Amino acid sequence: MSILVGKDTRLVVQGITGREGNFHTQQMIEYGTNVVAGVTPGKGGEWTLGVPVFDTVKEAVETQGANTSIIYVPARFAADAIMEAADAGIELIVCITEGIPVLDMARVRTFLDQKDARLIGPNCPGLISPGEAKVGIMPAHIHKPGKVGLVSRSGTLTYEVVQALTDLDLGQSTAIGIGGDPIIGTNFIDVLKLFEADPDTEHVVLIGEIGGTAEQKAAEYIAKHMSKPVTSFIAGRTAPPGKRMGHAGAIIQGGEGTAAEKIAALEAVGVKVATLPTEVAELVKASMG
Amino acid sequence: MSILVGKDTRLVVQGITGREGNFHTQQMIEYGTNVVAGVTPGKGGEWTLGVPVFDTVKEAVETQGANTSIIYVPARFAADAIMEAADAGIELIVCITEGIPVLDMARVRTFLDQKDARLIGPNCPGLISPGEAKVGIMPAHIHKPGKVGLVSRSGTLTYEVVQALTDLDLGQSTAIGIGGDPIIGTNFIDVLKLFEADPDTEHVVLIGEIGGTAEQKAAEYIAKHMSKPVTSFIAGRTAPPGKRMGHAGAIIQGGEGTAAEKIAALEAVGVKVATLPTEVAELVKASMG
Amino acid sequence: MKLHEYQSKRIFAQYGVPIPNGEVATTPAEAKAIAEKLGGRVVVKSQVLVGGRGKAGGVKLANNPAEAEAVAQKILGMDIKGLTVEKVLVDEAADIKQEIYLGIVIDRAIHKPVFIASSEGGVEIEIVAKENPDAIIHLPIDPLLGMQDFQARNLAFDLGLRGKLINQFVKIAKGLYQAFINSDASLAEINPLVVTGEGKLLAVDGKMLLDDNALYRHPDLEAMRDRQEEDESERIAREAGLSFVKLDGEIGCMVNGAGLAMATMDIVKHYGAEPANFLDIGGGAKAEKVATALRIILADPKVKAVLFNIFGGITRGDEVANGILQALEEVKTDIPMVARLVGTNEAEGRAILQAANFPSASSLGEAAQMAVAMAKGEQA
Amino acid sequence: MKLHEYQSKRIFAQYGVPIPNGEVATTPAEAKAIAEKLGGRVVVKSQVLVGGRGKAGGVKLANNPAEAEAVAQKILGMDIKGLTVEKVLVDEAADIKQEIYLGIVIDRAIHKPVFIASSEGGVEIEIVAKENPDAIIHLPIDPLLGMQDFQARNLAFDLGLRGKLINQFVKIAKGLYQAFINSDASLAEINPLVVTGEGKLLAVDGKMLLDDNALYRHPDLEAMRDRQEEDESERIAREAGLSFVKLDGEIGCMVNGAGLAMATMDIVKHYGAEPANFLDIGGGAKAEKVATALRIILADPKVKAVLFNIFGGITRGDEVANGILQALEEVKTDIPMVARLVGTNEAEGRAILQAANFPSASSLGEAAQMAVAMAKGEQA
Repeated sequence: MSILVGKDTRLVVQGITGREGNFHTQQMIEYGTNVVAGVTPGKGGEWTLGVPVFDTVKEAVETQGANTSIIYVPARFAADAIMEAADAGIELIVCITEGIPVLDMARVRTFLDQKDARLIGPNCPGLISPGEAKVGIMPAHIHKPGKVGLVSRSGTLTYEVVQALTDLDLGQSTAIGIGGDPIIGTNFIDVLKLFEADPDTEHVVLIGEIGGTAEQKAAEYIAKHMSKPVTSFIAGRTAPPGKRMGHAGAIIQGGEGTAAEKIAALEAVGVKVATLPTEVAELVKASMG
Repeated sequence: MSILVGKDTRLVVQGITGREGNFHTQQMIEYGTNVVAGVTPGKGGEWTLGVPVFDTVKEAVETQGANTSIIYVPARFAADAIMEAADAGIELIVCITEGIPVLDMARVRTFLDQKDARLIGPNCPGLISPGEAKVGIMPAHIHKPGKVGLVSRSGTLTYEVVQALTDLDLGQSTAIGIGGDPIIGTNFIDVLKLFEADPDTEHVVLIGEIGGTAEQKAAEYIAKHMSKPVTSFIAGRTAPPGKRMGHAGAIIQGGEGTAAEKIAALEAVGVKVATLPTEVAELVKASMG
Repeated sequence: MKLHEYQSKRIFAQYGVPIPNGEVATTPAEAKAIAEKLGGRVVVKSQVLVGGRGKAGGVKLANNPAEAEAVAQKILGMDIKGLTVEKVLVDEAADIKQEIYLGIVIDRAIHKPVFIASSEGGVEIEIVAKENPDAIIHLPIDPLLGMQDFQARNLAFDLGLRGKLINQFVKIAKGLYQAFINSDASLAEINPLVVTGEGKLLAVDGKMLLDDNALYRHPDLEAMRDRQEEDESERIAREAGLSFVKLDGEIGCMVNGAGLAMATMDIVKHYGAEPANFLDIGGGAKAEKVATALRIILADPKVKAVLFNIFGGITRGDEVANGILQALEEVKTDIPMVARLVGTNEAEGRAILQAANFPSASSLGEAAQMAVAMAKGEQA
Repeated sequence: MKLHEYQSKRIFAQYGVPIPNGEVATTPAEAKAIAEKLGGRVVVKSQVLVGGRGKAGGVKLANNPAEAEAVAQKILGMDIKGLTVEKVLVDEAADIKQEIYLGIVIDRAIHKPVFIASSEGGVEIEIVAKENPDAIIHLPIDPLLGMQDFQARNLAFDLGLRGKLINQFVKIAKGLYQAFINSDASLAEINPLVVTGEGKLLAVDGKMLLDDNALYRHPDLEAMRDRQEEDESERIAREAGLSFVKLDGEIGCMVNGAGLAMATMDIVKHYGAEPANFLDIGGGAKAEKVATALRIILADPKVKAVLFNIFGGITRGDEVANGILQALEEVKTDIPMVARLVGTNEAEGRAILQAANFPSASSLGEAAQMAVAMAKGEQA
């Protein structure tokens, strides 16, 4: 079992004929994801990797019944691509693209408030329900099916933790990277809620980093609403203030958003916070017995 | 009994210190409307007509519990005034102001879609529940309490019909002018729905005019959803095409929006359509027995 | 307010919409000079503010400057539906492969601007709407979000455009939308938007209607107003803040409120005469405004009687009564008149009229019948 | 990207925000000349891209041109938190009656721009937030609707402004919002916005941070970039598309992914050393980019060992391995290094490194410990 993506996923790839988009489409198909369509304006009618290409997401939805979209288009076209997907009736939109201007995302998120679509990302690795579907760019082989739900602001750091879990034979229900930007579509709390409700997730791992207050808000939510145990890791204990650490969202501003305050907030509500990424797996193992 | 305004109305007047606003506030108070506050930015702390004046609608709501607003500010400030009222939590906003640019209203209506406020108007005479409350500019003395619900795109034409009803001893539950502009807050169907649900309205009068297709849509609604009898009058049978007849919404364009097609649509669903305004009252009288 | 074709297209061009090279001429010699400058075939188009100029012979092709001069000679001064052609637009003739309709209006029901588009351009969209409604595409735009690229692309594909035309179309549709919004238009239309032999999109004809209520923030557009657009009396009325439309009948009408003014016209007709005008003096009119309104009505030689119908709300009966008497002092006239005053301050108003021996009626029906009788000379 | 005070204020002024008369000087003589032109009392303000310049003595009043020259002499060349003052802004001194804070940031949680305002201006807003949180007003703005007049009025009244200051404030708040939006800012701040003795509002100090991701559409703003803003190595990294932050330690780090890069820094610290930098080579980095990254790391003389940590997703292990070897051919170095490659094409990557006798580790923990040991000279 899983959340958000699985056997019912009918995926359309926006930007399927681009280099990255095409490479990862192939990887997703190999993993068993049901890729039903691609979109590249102007290339409608072509085929790639056995997948029909359309000019618009609307056609992909109408013709192929796509319900999930993954976006690989360049940053300056990504906001438009997200809105196109939502407007076409796509239910789950996963935006991999990095570097979208934050005010574009402010407009997109306000637009999405009026729609039924859920956005994951942008600037994220996507999500995977091991053994069911992969909608993202993560290396598939490190995952295995299981009962740990994982949610993270990071990409490769997530892989690190997944690898550690799998090494200890702890499989994952779904692993989600929600993205490292200041404005993202789905936040920690949204995902915690889904994991709490998912009967096949028994333990949740939350991977945070400096910047903003998303981890502190997650801690409040965990205290009030989570019955399942949560284990965490927070990156950036050595990050200096005022400098953006790669992710547009990872910046300590006005003394706010430090790793220390996030760790304190999580530990205060009973979340075990690991010192090293690999330690996360050990803590989960100990908790699950 | 009545709809929308009545004994529970707690009215704030936006533009209370202007000439029109002040004159009609006095009239409304004399009628017995519960005017709890006025707003004129910069005049907060003053009093007029025994009513406290505030700088912002927010203060009027917080301090005086205003739930209804009437707007008399000039056209170029009216869109902002409507949004201010909605943002402050006002439930019913009545905008008397005439001459608001239509794109301003397009933005305001889209803004209101996200709010819980209902707008009546703009470019309307307001509404009155005889014997309970008057929130508008209509001459009060022509009305009397009763069981006819009246909805109209016009102002003075409504008075004409109300006078005729009262002359035949047919009182009104509530009489509403929804306004003559292309974009208005509350349309015929919204009001028909309320009258249909109001136990004390027995007969509905709908006064339309040339331009747009609101009367045709009302006819469709009447056929499907109205159990109460409806009588109508449509102004503009002699209006030429392509000319705006005063109201920004009253223009026959591309051959569409003529009185003839509106009358035909209404008659087709069993609505009696009067030839003269006074005839409306006679038809209602005949119907109510 | 209506704009001419050349004005509309120039506005569109400011927003990146490609239009044919061309200039406006007021004499045949100018038309010839423009055609010489442009070279090649040109089209000479009458600039009048009514539809159907093509059928009326107001649009002609010319193969060379001499022909352009000859054609302009014919068109300039021509009468089209009562308007005299004073200007022609001389445009490079386009090599037309396909004609598209692209317009924006306000959709009242959904309270948003909506694109209307059809691959069957070049004819009136109302005709397409009647004969082949499926050929018309509707695309509403959220006025807060504005038009997005994907919407323009969807529209382009739905219109059957492909290849390099897509990006051209996206630019044109977004430009047209911005022109519509920034001009506070109630209509912005390109018809036809053509695909040329060279595979380019070109706005060959254009039309804009502007929202009168928003002109206060567009003095540059207001300055484009053509006196052709309105009757002299309509212009005076507009400048006085009166809503006035000139009609052909014999009963002058002065009413407060647009709906009641229309109903008054209808009643005049009902009792066997024709209204000479629509006239709404608006809410809260003062004596001076009433006097101006009366002067406008009496300036029409066809008017045989005047009917005043005032149902006071904002407007006060005494103000109107004083306005009537004041106007009659200035404009000496023998035209018979009748007034019906009710509502706010009706008693005061009636008393003023009675003191001046001005005929009045108690109901609208009675007043209309009196006016019709007066016009027929049955009463004075 | 950070803007200087004078740059920020000039942008605000373009949007109708009143700012003091003033100009920038790079020499004491220029400062004197500006003070002469302005007349009266001036304030001489160091333009450096760090906070706390006031406390550091970088802002001084001058009563006359001679004093302005003397003060500029002191400030120019001054070191403030490691940055040398190269420019001063000479502004007319304002007659300050009240100081207000007015800023706009992006609120991540509600994903909208939000005004932060306080009647306790003139100090850092973080301090007000800590000591008197009730004195801070938050006003979110719908980015689709934009800022409305009523919102600006509500803010003005909440700040305790009255009378003629209201309309001035509405204009300033709307101007600041427009500057924020049109510049793609992540912060726009006026602190203090002062009420002068003449009853005028004046933006005495200003600050803007711009969204690096949006600079591609603002070449005019990009051109304002000051080399002071970033370390030379940071500039080279940015131009190469690398995310790099210079730190003070001895272990150079090259990682793919920002979160993993931070975690790698943390692990280096955990094992007893300090990271020399944050460096994210991004997704899908090619050999050439890896080589540039390595050159940047090795240019830091403090670096005693280099740790590569690559968890391939988009990025491929073989590309990274080739990049490392390619860079080492160009940059001959004795600095010891260790690589940890996993994920996409990890086998190929490891084989390439092994063939070149490049040390590698199988886990991040092991790699970090090896790097720390190398830096301490315990291994080579």
